[in-house]
Amino acid sequence: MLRQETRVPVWLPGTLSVASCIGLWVVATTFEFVGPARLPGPKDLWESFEQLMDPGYAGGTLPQQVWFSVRLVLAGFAVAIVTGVPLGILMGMSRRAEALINPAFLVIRPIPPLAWIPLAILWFGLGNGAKIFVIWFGAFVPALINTYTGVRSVDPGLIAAARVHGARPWHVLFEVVVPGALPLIFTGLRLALQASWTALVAAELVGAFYGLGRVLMTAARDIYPGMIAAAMICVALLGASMTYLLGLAEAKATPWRNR
Amino acid sequence: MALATQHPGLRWLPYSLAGAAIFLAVWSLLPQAGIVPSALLPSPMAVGKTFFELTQEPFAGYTIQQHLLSSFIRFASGFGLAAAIGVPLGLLMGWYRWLDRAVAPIFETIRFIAPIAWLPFAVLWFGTGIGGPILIIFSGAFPACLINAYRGARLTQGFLIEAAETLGAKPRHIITEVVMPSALPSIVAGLRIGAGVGWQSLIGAELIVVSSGVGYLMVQGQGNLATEKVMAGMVAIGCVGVLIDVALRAAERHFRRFEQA
Amino acid sequence: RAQNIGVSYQPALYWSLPFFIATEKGWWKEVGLDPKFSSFPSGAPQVAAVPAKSWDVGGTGSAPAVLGAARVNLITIGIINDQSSINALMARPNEAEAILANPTSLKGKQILLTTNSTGEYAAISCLGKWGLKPNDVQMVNLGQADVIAAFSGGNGALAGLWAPNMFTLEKRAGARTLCTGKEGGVRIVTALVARADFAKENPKQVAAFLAVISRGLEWQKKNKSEAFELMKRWYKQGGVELDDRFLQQEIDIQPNFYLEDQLRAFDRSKGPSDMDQWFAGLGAYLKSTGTLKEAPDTRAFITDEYLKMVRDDPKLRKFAAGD
Amino acid sequence: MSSIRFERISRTFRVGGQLVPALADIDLHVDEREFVAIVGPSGCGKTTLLRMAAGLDHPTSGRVLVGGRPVTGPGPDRAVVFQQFALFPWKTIRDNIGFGLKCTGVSRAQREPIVERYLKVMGLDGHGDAYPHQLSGGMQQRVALARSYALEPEVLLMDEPFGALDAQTRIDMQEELIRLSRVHPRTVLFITHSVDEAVYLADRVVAMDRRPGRVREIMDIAQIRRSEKWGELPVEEVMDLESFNHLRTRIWRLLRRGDGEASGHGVVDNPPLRTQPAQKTKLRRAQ
Amino acid sequence: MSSIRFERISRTFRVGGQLVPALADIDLHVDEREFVAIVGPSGCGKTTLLRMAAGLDHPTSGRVLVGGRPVTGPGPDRAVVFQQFALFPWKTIRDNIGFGLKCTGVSRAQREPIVERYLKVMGLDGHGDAYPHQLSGGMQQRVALARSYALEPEVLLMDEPFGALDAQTRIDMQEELIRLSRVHPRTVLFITHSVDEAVYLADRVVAMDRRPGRVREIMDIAQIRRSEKWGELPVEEVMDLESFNHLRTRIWRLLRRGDGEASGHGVVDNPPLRTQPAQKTKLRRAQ
Ligand SMILES: Nc1ncnc2c1ncn2[C@@H]1O[C@H](COP(=O)(O)OP(=O)(O)OP(=O)(O)O)[C@@H](O)[C@H]1O
Ligand SMILES: Nc1ncnc2c1ncn2[C@@H]1O[C@H](COP(=O)(O)OP(=O)(O)OP(=O)(O)O)[C@@H](O)[C@H]1O
Ligand SMILES: [Mg+2]
Ligand SMILES: [Mg+2]
Repeated sequence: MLRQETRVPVWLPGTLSVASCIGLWVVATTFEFVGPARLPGPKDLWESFEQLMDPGYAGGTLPQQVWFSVRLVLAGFAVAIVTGVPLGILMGMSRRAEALINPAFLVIRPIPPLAWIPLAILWFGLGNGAKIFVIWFGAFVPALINTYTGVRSVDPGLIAAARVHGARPWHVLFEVVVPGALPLIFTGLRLALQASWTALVAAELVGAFYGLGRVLMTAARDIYPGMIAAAMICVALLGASMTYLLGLAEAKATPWRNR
Repeated sequence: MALATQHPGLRWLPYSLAGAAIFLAVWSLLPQAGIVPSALLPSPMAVGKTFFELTQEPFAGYTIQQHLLSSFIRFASGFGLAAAIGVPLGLLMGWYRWLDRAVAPIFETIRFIAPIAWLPFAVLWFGTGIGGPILIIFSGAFPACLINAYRGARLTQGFLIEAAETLGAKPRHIITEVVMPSALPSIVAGLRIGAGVGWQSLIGAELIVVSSGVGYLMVQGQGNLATEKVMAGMVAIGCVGVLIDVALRAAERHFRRFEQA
Repeated sequence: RAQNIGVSYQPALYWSLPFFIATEKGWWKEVGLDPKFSSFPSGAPQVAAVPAKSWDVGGTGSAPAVLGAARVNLITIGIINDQSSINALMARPNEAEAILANPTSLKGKQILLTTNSTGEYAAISCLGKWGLKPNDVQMVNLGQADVIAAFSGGNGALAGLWAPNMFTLEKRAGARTLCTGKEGGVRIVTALVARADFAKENPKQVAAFLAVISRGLEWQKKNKSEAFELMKRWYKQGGVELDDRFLQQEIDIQPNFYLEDQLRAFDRSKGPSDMDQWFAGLGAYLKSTGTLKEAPDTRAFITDEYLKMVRDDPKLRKFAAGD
Repeated sequence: MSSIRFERISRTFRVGGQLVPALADIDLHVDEREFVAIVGPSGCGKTTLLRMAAGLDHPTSGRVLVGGRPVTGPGPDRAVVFQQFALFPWKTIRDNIGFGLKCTGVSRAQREPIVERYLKVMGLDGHGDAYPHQLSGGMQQRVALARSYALEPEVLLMDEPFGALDAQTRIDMQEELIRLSRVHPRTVLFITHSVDEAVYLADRVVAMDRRPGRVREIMDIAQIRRSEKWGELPVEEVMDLESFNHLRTRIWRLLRRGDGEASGHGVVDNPPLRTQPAQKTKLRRAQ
Repeated sequence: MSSIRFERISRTFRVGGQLVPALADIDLHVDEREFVAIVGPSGCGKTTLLRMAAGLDHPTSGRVLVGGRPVTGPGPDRAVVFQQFALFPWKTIRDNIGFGLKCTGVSRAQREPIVERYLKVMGLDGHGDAYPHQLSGGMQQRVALARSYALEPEVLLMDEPFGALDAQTRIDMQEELIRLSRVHPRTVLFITHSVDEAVYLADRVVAMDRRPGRVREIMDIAQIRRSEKWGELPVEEVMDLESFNHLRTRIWRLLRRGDGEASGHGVVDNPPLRTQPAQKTKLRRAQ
């Protein structure tokens, strides 16, 4: 923090801004400054949620849709961790590996998840594999890059210290490099989590039976603003709460950074 | 974002070349060995040839350069807006605690909404205007611009700020002459990530109004199962993405010349 | 002085060919219109762009026309052609016979199609013909392009496609058409639509628009070979590359509605018109999928008011007839 | 017009919910144009005291007056020189020196001659367009001094300004400072860990105690330094003087005794709280 | 079995395409159980020399022998204590101290009593489960010492180990080191910027020159320190001894003269190259 604390309670500005946004929305929609066809009002939103709970929408009820999406996101995110982090460590530790992998990585990296869908369908069919692949692709890149940066930023003094105390390469890796890179790895994981959620919509374009992405796309095709907003709110809240959980995991995994 | 920043030097060039060769070889072998039908994964040669043809002959109304140009204009507007709002807002949030607390709860939830998820509202709000694509690209690029400017501002060395204060600096001096230059590396990193994501959101943006753009080219190519056209589009997107990144890195080097020995 | 009008369509489709012809021939100006075109990849964004007043009149599928009536106050003012035969269920060549011989074998299988579309409407009708209910199979929702990719990749038992995608699949994968909407007993037409408020304020322009499209249809009938060449150009511009054989097939199985056909279809003098029945069927389908809570009253949004204006205005009528 | 008065200053910090007294009941004044050095164990509140004079921190009770007026915030009348130099890495030497002037609204044209003069005074001519990282530590600290001097402040506050320099450069800078204070005498509050440095530079040396920070003793050196003309001798000659060594050892004893009393025996500095220099504390606050 | 020999060592660095000699023709040996301190201006190659003994760097020509065998890489027989402590922030004090033992394959059960012993020896009992950032600088440096001592190395290499500590803590640590070397005598190569420290601790003090780094003079103190029993007196008493002050001033003169000769006059250290402590150079290299 740069500025000195003021006497304003911590929660106040956030509450005020959220409240004023909601207030603005309620006013704008109830007095129809913005038509219901363009921005759903509170009532539309409530009805959409009701419909989503019972009888359901786009092939399933809210719990089904959420459960399906969360599973996909977690699977894609997990695969991104187990591939991106080790590869990032490898590239960070070995110039040779970096030079070898970089060209392919550079070309593939800017390709949008959406563009992978046809290939994903081809390689993994219409099952969850293709969806997980699309999510993985979005999450893999930040996981790898941040791990790489983290490894590269480990204080060489600490590596030297480990070596003069008799550390073998695997000691250096597991006792120095990995813990040293851990804070940045977690930064990467946060970004990867966000990427997983944002890739979800694209992933569920691959013939999903359930899922919030499917709800969103169906609602878009049905021109159903209330439902679109409902799905967006669900995705946003789920994403934010999973990030919160990740923060707890980070605190657990890096106890030395807690005060 | 250091991967491409590194100058591995000539020493590592052979490895990079080998890496590129392996990549191309695997790509060519997959369709040739029949592991993947070439209708769905054309060889690099076929893609290259198609790419070249697309530069000569219009497809879906325009040549690929023209598609790229109209995509780029959309991208530049959306990304420009994201940078113009995100960077100053991020810096101010880093400086003013109350602003941070006011914006954070909204921002921290909204950023999980995928750029293409905004597509329905983009159409409802802006119709066929350029506003739609801008909204989508903006929503892709904005979080990175904001977060990095914010992080950079927050990591400004406290003693530099205090030094400025004791030299008579007002808040505006501190923000423009201390916090911003100090956050610059982080800001540029954010711009690079933001540009990447914004550019990736392009296809989504071009699902709205069909008339031009690489995204449109790809959608049309996909509709005809002309996979080599889709992949030529991907290559074009990839190349422009890399070029944007290179340009931003050059800008970064320019602004950080004070660090070079 | 030419009047501004926003015209929307979907590119590279047979039904939107008249829009292209009219522009090529410079007919818009002749009726005093200065069109601003916007084109959309599908009906949903096209309808969604209405509240932003992005366009005033245009052509679209019948599902978006009904949806647009329910959601954004679109009215249907005319029709272009009959698409019942180009919404089809397709199978792999080696499996087609077996499925036809024993349709119940489809139970539990996957059908790849774009849900909430005329394609699904046609598919359901075909299933009905075979004695199957929608719930007997698994409908996998994919975009048309993804249906092609997935089906070629060995996914699904059947693919629900419309033209020209069905021909693309036929050309690429040798797929066979098993059943079309027509065989399933439903009528699917493309609609000419207008924003209700725009039509109310500018009836003359809406009528002029109808006249232009009608003239395009007439002209196609009279200049078959030239129309064929224009169609090829129109498809190529939209990035669709098909053999002449498929193009000809499209022309053959999609009969156009000329002015008098349209008037007949909209005629309510002997009770509900054909259009009322066709769109009521679609409305019921959209209700069954949960897209609409209530099917919109066809009488409220299908109107032949503007068609009659064309018929009753000698100048426009002459223009529409291409004379 | 530029004396510094600390009047019954106390400062308590809240650390993890607990109130920890950092300074208790400090009464101290620095006369106009006097050079006062403060020495004391780490964590005794030296930096906190100086920050209060700078207006960067505020007492829990008591008040700080500079030139007779209470301090309300930082200002260019009281220049601070920090241990870490605190130069702006993205500004050239010239722009670093001119920064304070720019902030106080001096036009570019008026700034230039002032900056040039201080470049010369500090032996930095020819380096005006370099960036800080291109200079050695000693030169960087000279830039920081020039930046403060360019504002012609009445009061200079220096917090271990030479702590980050190597021994030789440090001595050079000490001589430089002596020279400068002959040319431009100022009111100086100088914090150091080095007893040698304090004795060599100051008119008065304040020795502090910790937990909570208090003034233990104040030693007046002005007399001796003037009579023996320390200011005109090179450092190592002064260091060889008996009077110097005597004073130095006296302060040493004082400080060690104080510590011994506080913690019981020789091995000190055992608190679980970190007592590192304050900039680390500040970084922590910045996170 | 644990002497250190530098035989005609030269070391050249390639800096931006140019070859820069850092060390030229160094001949130096440290006998078994001898304590040798090296002083010299910043950048004279002290750290480079020590890194070679540690096996972290290699001479361009010449060779380094430890215990008669050429050095090929780092090893637990030569423990290094760094200025920045180089503790692992993610390990508790206990795990930091036990790190070397763990790496050399000592089982957890066998490690525990050793770690406990060094916690006690270093006055760290009760802090075993803390993380480094929770300790003061002096305590952190004691942990670093314990980590090295726990390996019971024959040779200790220390690169400005107390440079980051405040003056008091530094003195405490010096006394601690003297005490430890009475209990466990070791071969020690000790780098410092403080002449006082070098004279107080070492049997021999090596003064170096820079550009390129050379040995200027070696001073043998062992005799005096043994006859006057420095090892048994508190620091400030030693500092008051005439012999001490004499030696100290002599080395001071030597170093300053050396530098004066190199740069021409009093104001030194003006090169455009940075001459900050080597750890900064290393950080820069690491980026
Ligand atoms: N912002 C703060 N929050 C909590 N405690 C603080 C803060 N600033 C200082 N302290 C505490 O106040 C005491 C005095 O700190 P200060 O930095 O003034 O000491 P110092 O004498 O300058 O020490 P050093 O010689 O190490 O620089 C210390 O115990 C420190 O931990
Ligand atoms: N890896 C390297 N690459 C290039 N130059 C180097 C490298 N390491 C050291 N040098 C140079 O070699 C010289 C000696 O460096 P070294 O760090 O050994 O000095 P030092 O005596 O330890 O200095 P200090 O007292 O500041 O720590 C310096 O000029 C330094 O810049
Ligand atoms: Mg301090
Ligand atoms: Mg060194």
